[in-house]
Amino acid sequence: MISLERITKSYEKELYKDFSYTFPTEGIICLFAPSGYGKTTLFRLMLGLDKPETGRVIGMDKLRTSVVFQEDRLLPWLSGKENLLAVNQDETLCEELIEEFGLQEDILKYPDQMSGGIRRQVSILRALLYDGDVFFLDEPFQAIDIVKREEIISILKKRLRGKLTFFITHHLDEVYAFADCMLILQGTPLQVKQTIYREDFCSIECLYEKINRYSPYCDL
Amino acid sequence: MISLERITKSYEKELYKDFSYTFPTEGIICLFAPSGYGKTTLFRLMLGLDKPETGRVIGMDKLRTSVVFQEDRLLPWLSGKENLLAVNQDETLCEELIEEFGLQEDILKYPDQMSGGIRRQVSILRALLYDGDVFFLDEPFQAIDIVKREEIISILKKRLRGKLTFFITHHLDEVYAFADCMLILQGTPLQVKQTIYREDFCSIECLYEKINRYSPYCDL
Amino acid sequence: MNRSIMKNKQKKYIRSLCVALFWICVWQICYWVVGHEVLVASPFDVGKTLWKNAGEAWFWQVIFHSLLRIVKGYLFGIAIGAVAGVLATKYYILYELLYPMMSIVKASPVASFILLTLVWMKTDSIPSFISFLMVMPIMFTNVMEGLKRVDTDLLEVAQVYRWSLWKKICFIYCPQLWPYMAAAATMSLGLAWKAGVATEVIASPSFSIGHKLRDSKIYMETAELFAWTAVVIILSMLLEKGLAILLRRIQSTSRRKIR
Amino acid sequence: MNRSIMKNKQKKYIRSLCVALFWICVWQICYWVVGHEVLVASPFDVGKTLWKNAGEAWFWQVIFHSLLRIVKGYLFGIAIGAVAGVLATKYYILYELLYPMMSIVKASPVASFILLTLVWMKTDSIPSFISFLMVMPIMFTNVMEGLKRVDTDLLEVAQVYRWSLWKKICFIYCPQLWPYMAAAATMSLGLAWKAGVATEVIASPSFSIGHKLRDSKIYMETAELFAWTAVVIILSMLLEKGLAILLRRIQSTSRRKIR
Amino acid sequence: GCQPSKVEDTAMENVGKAKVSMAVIKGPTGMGAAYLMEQNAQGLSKNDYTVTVAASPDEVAAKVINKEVDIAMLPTNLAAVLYQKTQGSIEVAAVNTLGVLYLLEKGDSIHSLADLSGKTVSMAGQGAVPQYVFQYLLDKNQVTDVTIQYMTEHAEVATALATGQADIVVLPEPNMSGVLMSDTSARVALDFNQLWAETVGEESSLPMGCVVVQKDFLENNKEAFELFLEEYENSVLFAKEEPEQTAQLIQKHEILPKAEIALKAFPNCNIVYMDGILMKETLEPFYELLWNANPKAVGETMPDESFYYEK
Ligand SMILES: Nc1ncnc2c1ncn2[C@@H]1O[C@H](COP(=O)(O)OP(=O)(O)OP(=O)(O)O)[C@@H](O)[C@H]1O
Ligand SMILES: Nc1ncnc2c1ncn2[C@@H]1O[C@H](COP(=O)(O)OP(=O)(O)OP(=O)(O)O)[C@@H](O)[C@H]1O
Ligand SMILES: [Mg+2]
Ligand SMILES: [Mg+2]
Repeated sequence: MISLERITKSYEKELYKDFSYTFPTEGIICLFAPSGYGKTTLFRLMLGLDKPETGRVIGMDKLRTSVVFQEDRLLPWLSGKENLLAVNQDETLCEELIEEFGLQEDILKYPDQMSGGIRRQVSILRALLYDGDVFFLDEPFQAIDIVKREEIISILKKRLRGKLTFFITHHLDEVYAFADCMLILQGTPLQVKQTIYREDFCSIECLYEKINRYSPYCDL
Repeated sequence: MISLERITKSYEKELYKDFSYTFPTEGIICLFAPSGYGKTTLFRLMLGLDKPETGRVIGMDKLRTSVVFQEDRLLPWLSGKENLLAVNQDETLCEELIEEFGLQEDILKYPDQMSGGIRRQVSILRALLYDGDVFFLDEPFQAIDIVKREEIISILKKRLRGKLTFFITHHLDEVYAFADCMLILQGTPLQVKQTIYREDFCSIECLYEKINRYSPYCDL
Repeated sequence: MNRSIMKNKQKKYIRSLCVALFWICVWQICYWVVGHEVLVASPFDVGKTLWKNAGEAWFWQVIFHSLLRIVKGYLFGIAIGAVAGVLATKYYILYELLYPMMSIVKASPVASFILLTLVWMKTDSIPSFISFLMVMPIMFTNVMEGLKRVDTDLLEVAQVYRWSLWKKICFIYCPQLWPYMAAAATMSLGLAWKAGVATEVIASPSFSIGHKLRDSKIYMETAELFAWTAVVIILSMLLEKGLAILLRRIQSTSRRKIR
Repeated sequence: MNRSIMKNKQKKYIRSLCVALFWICVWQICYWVVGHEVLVASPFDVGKTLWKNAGEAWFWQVIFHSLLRIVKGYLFGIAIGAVAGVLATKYYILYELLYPMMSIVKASPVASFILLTLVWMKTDSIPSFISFLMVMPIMFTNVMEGLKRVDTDLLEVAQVYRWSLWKKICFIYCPQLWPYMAAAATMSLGLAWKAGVATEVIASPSFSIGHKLRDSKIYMETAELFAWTAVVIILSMLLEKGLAILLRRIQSTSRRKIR
Repeated sequence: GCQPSKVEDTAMENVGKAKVSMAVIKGPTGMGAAYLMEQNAQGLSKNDYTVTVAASPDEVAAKVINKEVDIAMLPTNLAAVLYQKTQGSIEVAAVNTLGVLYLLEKGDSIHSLADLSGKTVSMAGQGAVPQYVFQYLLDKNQVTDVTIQYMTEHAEVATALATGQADIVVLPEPNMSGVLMSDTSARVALDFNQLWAETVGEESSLPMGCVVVQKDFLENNKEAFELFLEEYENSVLFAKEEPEQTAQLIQKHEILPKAEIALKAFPNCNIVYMDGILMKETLEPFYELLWNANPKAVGETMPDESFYYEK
């Protein structure tokens, strides 16, 4: 079980202050908050890439993490395939995943020869290939077209079953299609205003309405 | 009037072959095509950043261009404000726009201190501040939250009135909210399969259906 | 806040002192091990000699003249190397012409054309010339390397927003060239200084550290020799420190973070 | 395809030839302008001397021994400079200790401790040692600079995916350090060569280019002097070319694009 | 053998011979030892010598300080300096080279020091023996209006003469041979050795090179050293009698690069063997001259009695 204990973190403005939360042990959790309010910062804190000023993150020590960063962060001097194998030597799994994503051709290119969407898919592939215990996906579907996105979501759903996944997005259709639970955060310092579970999603429109009702952004 | 004349361009696979098209003189034109099929490449051809193998782009010579690249491409050694002023010294317009976007605080930071969404907004601001004759927006709303996105769309609509804008996105809600006309492209080499005008958008759902009906991605 | 900064500075000085003491101890041990005053002078003797010399006016004159000569060559080298690097990147034909010349300059032993230079130049300007020759190819190489690695993505931004050449230079080229040029400037300072002094040893203009070094070597006055060597080293360190401060100041006033 | 490559190669050779001719013309003009055979030998005489010498076995022996000596020092300098750079970046205390030493090495004139080196080393190894001293600080500075600029974003990737140190070195550090190390290696090759030969002139081990330079200078055999200088320059260019090819090969076999 | 400091191999017939290590500098001071080196190489010498042919006085000085060599051939002034710097641990045993300085001119106007009056003379070696000697000679001969233009290196002076930038120059061997070989219009006008004799006294000569020996070595190997002196004297005599053969040996042992040069330089190098009282009487006025000009040139104090070796 991963939990945050009275975390404080600030850059100029206070992003988190005495923030505590305990996450469920599995499922896809969507973090939904306005731009620049600290979602990526929370990821960094949990991954140990940043230290909180006070408080601590519990339960992450022994977990292997798969991360899709907000930027692609592929190694520019390795081809797509090499980028994947750098993370896990398992050739068969790699081939299998590449085929599932339909990237047989593009994977041989170098990152600067790929289109934005393909780079993004390779990032996701890298996370899947490493197959960590917890997944951190920071806007993973940026620049990926609608059809591909649906395919990838169904692949991810299959492969992430039983694991814990954190997922950041600004698109309700992605939340609707992918998340099991949606944490709506707002305010400075950031706080959890609302938790909506899959069973309460009903439809995209109704999700949209729910969010509007709680007007998470009214304090902008 | 901007038009493409029998353009051919290929990387390994042929992206464009004898591609001709004449764009309208104003309005927001959305290019809708799968990832990695050549949208960004088309922008680069039109901007003169890439040369077509055969054919030519007509009517771009004397036009000033405002571009939001698919990546942010802010100068990392300048603060947000400095990045803006590098493009246009007009302080008052700059202040006005910053205020409209509500970025008074964040604009003083350096790109590596900004969140993804804020960097994106600064890119859009830069394009607006330069105020070119033609706008090229390559997925401009990546990483921007829903409320902010709506605000920005309305600002853009106001400021881009009477100009020609090219706009790439993978989100139908953005198309619905922003575009005047939608070019659906498909195939390798890429071809225009369908043009849908604003008056035929009806609603997002019906847009989604229309696209599905023409199944632009069925040849994937 | 202010107090903690002061404390920090104090700490730094103390650490520098410790390092200096460490190296002086190493020196003293060397002295004991070697056991010949003629080969290695003791730090104590050297200190005494330095102290004695520092009281005299000519000491400072010698230093001043040597400094002037070498810094002149160094600055020219920096400037011309940078300009040549830029031009050679821009015009390929110039590269073809300049590259072999740079190789020649880098490789040809000073001894070979010191005769030539002696005929064409006054003894006074030879050390300048040699330190110039030392610095120029380093700057040239680094500027070319830096220009090769300028971010093309950002150049495209400049292109679509129709930036003037001047703006491009200020906002894109300079910040990216900066680390390469700074590295070249730092790296070559010591080398120019050493080569300049070495040339002074050969060409021996009358007010020069090299002249003093030569004399103390001929007469085997090891303490004097070491004292002058210490002067060379200390001056080099001071120059480097000064350069570092200067570079940092230029960088911080113009732009913050240069990757 | 193949033919066009061949044609391209031909073109390149022709161009190189043109450049060489250009510089030889400049030389010939210098010769005419100066008008003293003792000062500037004519290209023709130098060519003749070279041709004559090239027919003799000792010529190649001399070259071989000089090369061996200097390349040895160069390689040591590269290796130790790189290691020192890495360690100094990793352990701050080492930086504090090494940095002044590097400044001393960079700045202290060889003449000062030639007596010391003469006592401790055979004349044969002094040129190696001096070229070592030339290369090491350059490598040190560049490696430190390169390490300072390693992309932290990519290091974070390595951290979250729990890469071993080895993997990090192979995939992140090496590709990013590469250009800095390559620049240092290229830049210092010529300098090491020159400094090595200059030291040979002073220490004059018997089979050495420096010795030959010295003799031809004392006996005013200007053609000989220029011929040996030409040998030094040609060798330096060949070494540089060889290094460039080697670097390119290493880079292309291991990884394609290194920014 | 491609060792830089050539170590002559002594393979055979060395039983019972004393081992002696010796350093020689390339150039005039080493020329007299060529025959000895050859004998040694063939195993015919009375001691077993290990000979180092060094490129520069520095190298020999370092070896003397470090007691790596027992016997060394050095410039005379360096011998005095080393004597002081090593607290008197060496002795000078013989003078082996006399004056090697010459005054050259293009033309035919200088035949005595007095002719220099009003002329400009170019030379190197400011602050060193050449300056002190030349100045001394001028002073003693009351020639006061000579302009001396100092250059940095002997090679530069030679070039200046060859290119006509200077007409009258002072040069030592072997640079002088270099000039004479490449420039036929230059003429040796004055021989400093001769001038010295004329100025100081008929018996005196200008000592430039000498043989020194470590005191420690002497204590235990007096006989071996006596043998050496004997052999060395022979070697010098041989050189004087058989210049052609010696020139070949000089080339062979890399004291000078070519036999022709050696042959040409030979008469100008004034190789001698001079020991005992004669040596002392030759050296003392010379050291006094240096000391008067600049005490540092002899190591701050005049060498005392124990500097001079007595048989
Ligand atoms: N290194 C830094 N230095 C200064 N401020 C920083 C730094 N990193 C982040 N910030 C600030 O912290 C805030 C939160 O940043 P963060 O990247 O976590 O936002 P986010 O929620 O991920 O936004 P987005 O949806 O736009 O990615 C931003 O206002 C940003 O300016
Ligand atoms: N420099 C290059 N070298 C080789 N191939 C390239 C290069 N640039 C682009 N391509 C290829 O051209 C194709 C089109 O790329 P482009 O960036 O135009 O796609 P896109 O339509 O913008 O996709 P996305 O929506 O993912 O951004 C891709 O398959 C890409 O691999
Ligand atoms: Mg973020
Ligand atoms: Mg794109």
